[in-house]
Amino acid sequence: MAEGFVLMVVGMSVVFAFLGLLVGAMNLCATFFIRFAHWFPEAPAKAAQPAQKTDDCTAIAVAIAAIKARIG
Amino acid sequence: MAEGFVLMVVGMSVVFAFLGLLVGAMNLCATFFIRFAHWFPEAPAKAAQPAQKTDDCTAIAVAIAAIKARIG
Amino acid sequence: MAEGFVLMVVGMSVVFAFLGLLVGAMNLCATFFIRFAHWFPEAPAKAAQPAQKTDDCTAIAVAIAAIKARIG
Amino acid sequence: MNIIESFKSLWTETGLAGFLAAGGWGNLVMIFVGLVLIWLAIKKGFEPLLLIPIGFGGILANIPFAGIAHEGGFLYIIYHMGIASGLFPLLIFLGVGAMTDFGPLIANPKTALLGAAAQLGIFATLIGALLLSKYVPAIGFDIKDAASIGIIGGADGPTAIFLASKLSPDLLGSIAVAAYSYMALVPIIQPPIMRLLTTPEERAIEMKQLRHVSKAEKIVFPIMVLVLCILLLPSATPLIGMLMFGNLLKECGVVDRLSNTAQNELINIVTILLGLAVGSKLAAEKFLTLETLGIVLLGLGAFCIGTAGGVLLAKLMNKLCKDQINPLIGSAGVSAVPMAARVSNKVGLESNPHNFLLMHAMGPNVAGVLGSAVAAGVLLALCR
Amino acid sequence: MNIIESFKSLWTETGLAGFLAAGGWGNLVMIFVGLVLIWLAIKKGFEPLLLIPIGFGGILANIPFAGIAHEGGFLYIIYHMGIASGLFPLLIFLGVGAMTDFGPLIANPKTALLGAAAQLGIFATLIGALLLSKYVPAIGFDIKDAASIGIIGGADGPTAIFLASKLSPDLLGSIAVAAYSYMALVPIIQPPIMRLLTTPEERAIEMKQLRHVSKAEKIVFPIMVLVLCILLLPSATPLIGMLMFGNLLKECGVVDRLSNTAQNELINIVTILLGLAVGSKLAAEKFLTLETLGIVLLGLGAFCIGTAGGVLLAKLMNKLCKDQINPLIGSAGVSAVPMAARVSNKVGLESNPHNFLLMHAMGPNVAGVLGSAVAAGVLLALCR
Amino acid sequence: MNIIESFKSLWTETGLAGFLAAGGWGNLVMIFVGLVLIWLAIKKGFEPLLLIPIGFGGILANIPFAGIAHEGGFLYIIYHMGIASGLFPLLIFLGVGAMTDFGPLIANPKTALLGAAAQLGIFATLIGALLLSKYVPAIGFDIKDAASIGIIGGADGPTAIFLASKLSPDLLGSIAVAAYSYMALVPIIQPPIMRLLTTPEERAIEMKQLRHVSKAEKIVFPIMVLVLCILLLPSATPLIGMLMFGNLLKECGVVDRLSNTAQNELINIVTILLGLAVGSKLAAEKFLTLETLGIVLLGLGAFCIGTAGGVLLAKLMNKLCKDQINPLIGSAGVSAVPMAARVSNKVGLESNPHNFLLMHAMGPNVAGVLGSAVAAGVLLALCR
Ligand code: NA
Ligand code: NA
Ligand code: NA
Repeated sequence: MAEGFVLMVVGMSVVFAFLGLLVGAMNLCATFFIRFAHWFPEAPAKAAQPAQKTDDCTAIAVAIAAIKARIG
Repeated sequence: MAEGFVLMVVGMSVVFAFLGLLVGAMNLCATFFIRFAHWFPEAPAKAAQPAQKTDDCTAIAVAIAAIKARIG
Repeated sequence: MAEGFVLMVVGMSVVFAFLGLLVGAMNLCATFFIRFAHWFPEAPAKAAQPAQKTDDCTAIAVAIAAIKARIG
Repeated sequence: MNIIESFKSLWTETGLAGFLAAGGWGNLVMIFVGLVLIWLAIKKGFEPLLLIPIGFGGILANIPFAGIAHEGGFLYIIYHMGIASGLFPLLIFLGVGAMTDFGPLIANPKTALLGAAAQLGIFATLIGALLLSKYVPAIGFDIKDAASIGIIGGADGPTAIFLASKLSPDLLGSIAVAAYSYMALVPIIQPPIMRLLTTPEERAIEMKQLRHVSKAEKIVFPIMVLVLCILLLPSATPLIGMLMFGNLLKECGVVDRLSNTAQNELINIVTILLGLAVGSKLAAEKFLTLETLGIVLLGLGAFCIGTAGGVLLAKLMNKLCKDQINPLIGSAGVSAVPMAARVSNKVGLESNPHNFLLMHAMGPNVAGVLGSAVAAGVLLALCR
Repeated sequence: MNIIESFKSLWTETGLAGFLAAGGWGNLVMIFVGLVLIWLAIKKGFEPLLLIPIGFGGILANIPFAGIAHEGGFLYIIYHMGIASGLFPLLIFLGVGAMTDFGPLIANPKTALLGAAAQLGIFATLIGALLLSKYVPAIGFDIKDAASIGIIGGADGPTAIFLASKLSPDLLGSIAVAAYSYMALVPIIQPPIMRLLTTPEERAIEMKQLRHVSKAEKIVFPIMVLVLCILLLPSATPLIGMLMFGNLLKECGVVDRLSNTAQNELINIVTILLGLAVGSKLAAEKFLTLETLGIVLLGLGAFCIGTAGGVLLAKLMNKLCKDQINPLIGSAGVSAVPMAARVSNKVGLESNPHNFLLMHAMGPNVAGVLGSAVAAGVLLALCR
Repeated sequence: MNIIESFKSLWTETGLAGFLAAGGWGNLVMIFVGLVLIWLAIKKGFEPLLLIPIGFGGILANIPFAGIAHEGGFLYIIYHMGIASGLFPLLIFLGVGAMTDFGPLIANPKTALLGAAAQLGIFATLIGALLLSKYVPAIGFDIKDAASIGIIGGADGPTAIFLASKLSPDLLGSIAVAAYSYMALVPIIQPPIMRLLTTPEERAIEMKQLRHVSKAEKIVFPIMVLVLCILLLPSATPLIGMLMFGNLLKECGVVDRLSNTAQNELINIVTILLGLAVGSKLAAEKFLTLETLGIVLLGLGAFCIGTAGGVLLAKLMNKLCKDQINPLIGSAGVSAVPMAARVSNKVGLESNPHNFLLMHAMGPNVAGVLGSAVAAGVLLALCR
């Protein structure tokens, strides 16, 4: 019984502490990302893709060349 | 050897008993479902869906509202 | 240390032996398949398919018949 | 071996003989319970993805002489491989993470507090379970059992299964069934409480449009949550960690094949096996007791108190901040994603037909998942 | 460690050295057997989904010094995780259940009896195996072995693997290979028997159109079968239970994502692992014996007797009932879904080019799956 | 249990307290390493499919008090189920086999030798590791460790993980991270070496069009490779066997559903679990040592020497044969499929903008996979 109240106080405190800190962290994060939005052009994960894209273009070019060679 | 015949008699009896009873059960079931077909409009499992459908419509409406709000 | 050199000599020998023999085997194989290309009309795995195809045609025919029967 | 004896031996091992033997009626009743769960799932739409496997598992586990849930039986093996080890609920959380969009929470951080308040149901129910044990002689929940029952109020299946399998595996069956059933009943349980605790004016409050959340913020979010959890509460990191791993796979944009598999085939396979294994814990001697009735009542209380907690905190926040929150979204803090958020939206539309609360309610809704995982972490740390 | 010694040590562990060592020829022959199975699967279309993995597993298990099928080897691990435990065949049955439409059986219930009659092959072969043991000194099948061999006549892979892994794991490899090979040979084995036992008039019998089966009946069917199995024969409930669980997932219409996963990714993954693991039981010392030849001959007998049983019962039923059955659909009672039903259809078309028996034959065909699972349950209950 | 004590007990188990305790800084550093790996994967495109799970696993394994990688923790369970047993790398190889087209190698067999030469990096690095142990007091690699480090030069993840988990499980984390990182860095590491060792004329060599490879040859190829491996080196058959099994599933054309599952859902599920489990081996006390720095340096050397080996053999072959090979495709022999072949193509285009080497480089590229599996087999046979 007493244990139950202890768990409630401790538990709700930790839950509020966790999500409260998360609110703070999200606000900080939002401030940062809005302030420095120009550092993160939308679709930042695409950074690695152009390289691949060229490679794929190459691959297509290669394929076309190969087909031409086989036909011709 | 004798064991084999015992297994055959017992085994085939059980197999026929099982599938025989299943025939009976299926016939009963068919009688029931044909007699009370009006209780089971086709696609009975859809019962739960209209609710969802409304929700989805709501979701779409929300989405449209959101887009309008963001544009306007 | 000495063990390292032993492993290098033995390891590289085995790697070369394996891939060298594989080169030989591939050349033999190529000779065989080019020589007897007529035994292997392209898409040899399709051998089993015509049977299925007929069956599927049958299945379609059955289905059509069934539909006709149910409609008519 | 002769024919008569063989038939006799088969007869003594039929289900009929089993049901007629001492204690056999319990198995019969449990099979009926399994059928009812399947019927609720199919006809009433009660969380069918979970309750059909759980119900079927319950039937299989109660077949006399088959021993499917006893040592060597296949449900026993699945249970020990996947649930006793904690793997299945964690893999489900991985898939849930890969399906969850935390954008609405990131756009309106303070709604996270509603997801905290709604965890009140967990701890109040824990106290309730201890009270019940004290005053009802036939019920004897220890602190571990009470914690496992309380977690029903988290309204989150994998969290409840993870915690109960660690603290009170014998109650796992009834706890999981109660949790999923009440999650399905959220549209019936919550609205009266929401209406009772709010005025029509409050219910009509329109909230301002959520801001756009950038890709970068969404990628940083799971890392941030994990780091916070590591710093504060390591015992919650298996749950929070896998949830955030799944979310990172989704948001990072470079491993879509892993994210797609996590939220489709992997979660489906694990759901089938997890459901069957949870059902295998529906043993007659554990389920057909007054304790199960206690669990059912306490679980209902947990949902009600959690709902009230979320709504009341929203009203309090409206007193303290100038940025007004519609208190109806507070109820979504219990999690039960996305059902509870839909309920907020629906009740909101009754008061103001142009007031779409769905996206606003998703914030506390996903925060509630985090909240109950944190609560589970506290209980794991203190009740073991 | 020096160069010469290292080369020597490698040489003593080459496959070449292994094949030349005492008993090594057996491994060589088994690898050849594995290659033949793969060839049959690819070129002749013999159940490739199973025989390619089984053949490959057989090759891997017979590589000298690699120990892939011995303790610690990966096929050993897969075997014990999935087959010794019974999980893999049950998960295959789950997928099969999710792929099977029992509609044709429900529409014409009495065809279920044909699926019972065709199980005669199982028990006749069991007796044959005992006879062979008695009169051929080099062959010593005990009752468990005989039961496992008999189940080949069930013409159902997962059932055969499930039963043999429980009763005679050492024979599992040859039994599975025989079962799948004869299933592939159904179009060759069955027609002569069917023609021999029927008159052209019988073969031309047209059956009346199957009635429409409602969704509700299809949902109730798996539950009904399971309940019957619980009441009569708990030892068959793992097999029947998982089959019906899969079927319920399919028919209930509310968990399509689970049903789709069960009949696609899950069954594919399990098929790959099950095939390899079954192949790992193709050990030379067990396979290259007169007993394997016995199994092959007995398996052929099993298919023939099962076919005859189904056809003859159909003729008997025509004598007793006024509703005429084309006896060609009796042969489909051996299961081998859907191959045997196609064979019925094809032979029927020879006598009457407008007589499509396919759907009519699907009834006994799926009943045969139930029949052999029931037979396996009886054998499990009485031979353990 | 009282409130103050409970808070104290929770505080002593926070990550904060853990990091401040003796040795806790190591965990903190490892979590930072995990974050760096994730950042490299997301922002720099370093093998994200593997490095995100590995990085996340590393974070989870280093959370104080959570014990996720210790006995009973879920990463411990996954590690023992899938990596200690060898299953996960073999299942990845199955999927890789089902995705690989050996056509370019079959069309130009002699390029297989380039894939042999590039394995020089493995053995040179092994010697380097032994040298380092001899002359640097803080580093103590035994022969097994040296072999595991050498295999980084194989530029093939599953092979490296398979070998390291058998020979030096403690180094598995750093070896896998080094292997995948350098595979991602191939476009930066290889070109300077390739340019240094070749003249512009050599780089401009045009190779003649590859011949068409028939379906039958592609089906026979995996069988042929397996048979050769059985005859010569049984210790490599688990790896080569599963690779060829996957390839047979792909090429035979009759089991597309198995092949598709092997190269999609199965490999995705296993990749997630394998990555997490490998990450769980990033324990601070093993990783934050001078030995890890040694592994990083040696790994770089391995890639450089392997690249050089391939290029130099190509030049030698040009001296001996009349059919000229562009030596740039030699570097693709290290494997790192398909990155290294793309690098060959790109560097080739610099010297001759009409010279597409991609398909020609795929030959040594896939041969390199076989070569490093063979090298792993030799190391397994001689270092155990
Ligand atoms: Na919650
Ligand atoms: Na059968
Ligand atoms: Na390599």
